[in-house]
Amino acid sequence: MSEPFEPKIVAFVCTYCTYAGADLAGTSRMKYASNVRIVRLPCTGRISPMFILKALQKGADAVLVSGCHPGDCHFAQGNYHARRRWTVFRALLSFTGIPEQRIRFSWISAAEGAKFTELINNLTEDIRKLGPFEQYHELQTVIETQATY
Amino acid sequence: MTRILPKNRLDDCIAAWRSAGFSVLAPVRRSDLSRFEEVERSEDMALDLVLTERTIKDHFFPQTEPLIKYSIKKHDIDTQEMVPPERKRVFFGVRPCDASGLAIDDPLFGWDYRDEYWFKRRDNAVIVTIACTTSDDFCMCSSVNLSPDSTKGSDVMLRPLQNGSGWQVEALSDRGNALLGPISSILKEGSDATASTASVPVRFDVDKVMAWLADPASFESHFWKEISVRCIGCGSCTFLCPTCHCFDIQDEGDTYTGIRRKNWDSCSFPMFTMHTSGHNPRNTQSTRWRQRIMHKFNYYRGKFGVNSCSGCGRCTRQCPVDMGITETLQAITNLTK
Amino acid sequence: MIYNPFPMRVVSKREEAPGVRTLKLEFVRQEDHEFFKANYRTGMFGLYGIFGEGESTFCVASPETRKDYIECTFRQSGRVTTTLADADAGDIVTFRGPYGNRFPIEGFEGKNLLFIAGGIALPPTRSVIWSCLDQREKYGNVTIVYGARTVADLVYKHELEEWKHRDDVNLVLTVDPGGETPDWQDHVGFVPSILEKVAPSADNTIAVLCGPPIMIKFTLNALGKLGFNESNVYTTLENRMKCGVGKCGRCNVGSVYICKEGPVFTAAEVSAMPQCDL
Amino acid sequence: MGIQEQYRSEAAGLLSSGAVKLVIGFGEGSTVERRRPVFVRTPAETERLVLDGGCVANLSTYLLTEGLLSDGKSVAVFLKPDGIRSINILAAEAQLNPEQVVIFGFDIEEGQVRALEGRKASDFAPVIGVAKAAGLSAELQKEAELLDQISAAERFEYWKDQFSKCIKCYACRQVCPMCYCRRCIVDVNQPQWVNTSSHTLGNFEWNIVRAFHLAGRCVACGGCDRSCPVNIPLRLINHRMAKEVLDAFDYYAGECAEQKPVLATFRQDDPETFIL
Repeated sequence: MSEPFEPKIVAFVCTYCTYAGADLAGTSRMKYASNVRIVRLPCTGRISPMFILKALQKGADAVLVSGCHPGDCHFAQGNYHARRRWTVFRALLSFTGIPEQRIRFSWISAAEGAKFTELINNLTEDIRKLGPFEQYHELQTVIETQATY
Repeated sequence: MTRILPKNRLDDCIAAWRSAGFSVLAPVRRSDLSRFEEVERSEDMALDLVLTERTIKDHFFPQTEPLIKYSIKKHDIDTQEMVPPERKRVFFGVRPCDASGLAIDDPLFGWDYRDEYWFKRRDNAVIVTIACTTSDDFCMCSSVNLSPDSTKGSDVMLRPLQNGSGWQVEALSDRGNALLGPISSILKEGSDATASTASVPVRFDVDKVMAWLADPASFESHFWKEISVRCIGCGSCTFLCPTCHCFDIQDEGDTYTGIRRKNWDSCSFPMFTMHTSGHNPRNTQSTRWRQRIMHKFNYYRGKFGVNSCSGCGRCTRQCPVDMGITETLQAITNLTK
Repeated sequence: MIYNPFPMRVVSKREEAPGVRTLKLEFVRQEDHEFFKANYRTGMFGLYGIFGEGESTFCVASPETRKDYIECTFRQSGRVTTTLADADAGDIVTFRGPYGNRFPIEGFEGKNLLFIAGGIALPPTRSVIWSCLDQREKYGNVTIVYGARTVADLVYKHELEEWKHRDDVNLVLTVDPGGETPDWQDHVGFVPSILEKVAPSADNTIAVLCGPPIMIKFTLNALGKLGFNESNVYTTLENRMKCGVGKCGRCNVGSVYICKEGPVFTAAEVSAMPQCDL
Repeated sequence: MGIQEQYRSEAAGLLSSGAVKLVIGFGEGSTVERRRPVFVRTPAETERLVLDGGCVANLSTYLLTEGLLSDGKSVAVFLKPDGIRSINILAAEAQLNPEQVVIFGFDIEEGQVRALEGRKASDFAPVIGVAKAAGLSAELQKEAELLDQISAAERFEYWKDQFSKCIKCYACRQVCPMCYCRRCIVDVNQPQWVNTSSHTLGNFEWNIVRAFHLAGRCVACGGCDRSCPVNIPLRLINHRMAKEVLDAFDYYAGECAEQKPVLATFRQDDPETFIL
């Protein structure tokens, strides 16, 4: 029998809130799914859409972007800018057929270790049900043979 | 009496070739684009097009192809060459200009160092050309010493019959002869008249053009700036050209595994010749356009004795700003009147 | 096949000048080495690379008289050279070549030699210099004129030291005005003007000239004034390359493909090229 | 006197008085229907200018030709409302000084050319206001909705099929007045964000990145869509982005030169329904 599907999830988080939240989850001995790979960045405003594409290119089944709640940004406005950007980028991905369920966004403060735990667990469960993002990963595998024409 | 391939036996013909181990590729129109693709039935073919938007070059020199797969360990390296498989292919319904394009590029890919990525495909392909009975405003084969029924690069030539019931068949090479073997029972003898070929007007005087380009004084002529002022520097003319052969080599992957690929590149792009230092020998669009024209009608001829243009006219047909080889060469012709 | 490079092991690396490194490479496979030994002549170039980053073109800096290894010297500037610069002894890099034409050094026999180089262009010159010095008896007087922007930018400092102390080599070093250190004992000034002071007679002399385009331009003028015939002056050209074997279509200057017909040209050949395409 | 003759003589006047150094307009093309960009430097040459229903290209692209506007002199250009919006955006993004651009405004309705009042980009605010009020193209909306209605997996297959045709000739980028970066993200190789190869994955990345960079900046001139040699319906993806910024932020690109770029600004009460 084949191994059960374990989703690969990449989380791009800001260092001041969500990363601290994840840290809190850890120090509080809260357990969350080990499917998530966390990439820490200074601010959600620093998270380029390229990161999401790269994560998908490298085999992620889902991507999480998370930062400070509106008004709490360490850089005052970074997450407001990010919010607009994600509104647009999410619509774009959805329009090109990359399911919204696979690209998630959240606000998690340094105090919300429990929310982080819950979110990761739920997301992992959701993606486990959805299955691997084969449609996209297939693009990477056909590259080896694709001399398209 | 000549041999005739009846149109209504085309499906049998495809079946015969397929059972002889050939894939049959023909012009198709799919997803709003005409191109050569493998077909199983004649109804999928789009044989009435003047020209497919994409050339058959795509199947010999693909827009992107893997060259070498690599994996790197600490003090060791594994490489695996990804040479294309030797697949027997028939290209049915090629236009004479596209077929000539292949023949024009052969010497380049064989120049001292043989490019097997080209020849593995080339050596296993049979080109069945259909002479043109229609043309459009951009066709210019007659201006580059070719014609709507030139046989250059073809293995079999089909000439449409006047009554539209089929094609007169002529084998032009051993490979072409061999291809007619499996369909010998389908071919019939006949003396039906063939339709007249398209009349493609001569749009410029290629001899005058070549003479002007060969003159060293022309190189720095103000002409190049004038003629290319509206060029936006995209690569559509080069990528749709049946003879443009420039490429880039790029690695994709990470430090451990990946693939080195050969991708189309275009002399229209500034990055094409940009040195790492920032110095760029061809740093303006006019010098890049000059390179393209010079390469096709002067340098290539000097090396391989043939102009690198088969007159398909795609460069003008598809140009976003209505430029192209025809206009430039017409202007040169007029310069030297 | 033609795009498949030889794996090469880094034997050692040396810091030549700020940002400039020399890698000494040895062949991993015997058959590759045999091929290289049979084909390499001084002046040829190769494509050095690292899988995952790409390939970069520079000359083979080691002479044809020493074919046990390949040396290459490069300035760290782009994606490939940055990674190559990080390679350590034992690492595997790649080499594709040798490609191009060569310096016809048999034709130099019995003649006086004048080598002129500027900055990072000493490596191609050095390949010829050692090819000749290793058979010193075949040639007449040897003069080397080498200039760089600053003292720090001089490459192959240990070899400069060696040449300085050889009495069968006349080494002239110069740095651009402002580039000298307090203890600098050699010339200060641009290569063309220093050359006019120190050059040997043009009679029976072959000049080999490598440097940045602007230096080449003025040095050719100076050589002309000194009475050198353009066909006795050799230089090497470089352009962006991808294939190295005349197919990828970018390295031509006018109708001349640097990778196939070059990189070594006489000054006469260079002046026949369209200058604005260089 | 028709609009073509009127603009020709006005252009000749501007050139002879030295008010502009160059007129960028349309001229006859290689076929009867085709119109091509022409560059007119002398009053006599204005005879070459043509203005009719075939003049659809957005010529504002040429204003960003390196060095063209650096001498502070003015250039006249023939523009439809979409082109005028481009000028506003380029001004807002500090790519040009709108004072240097003299606009011969026109619009095409059912194949007929109509002159637009004004010579400076700011004069056309009413025209753009009308365009905004009329809303985004209903035709494109219908096409895009067809895609919105199918499942994500089906949409993915649709775009996979379309993007697999892409040959990375970059005609879409080169023809676009908004793509003025000296070094495009796809040419950046340290690190190499977007695969330069034109395999389907690389094409996906390229087209997504370009569409994102155009979000809230595209004026739907259709240049990329027309110039695509392999007929990828880029209009749909750009339309979908325009609709998103209009619906979410009430943003219509290129309204005026003072308009802040949509992704360079924010409101505290921007919608965020999707954020957990």
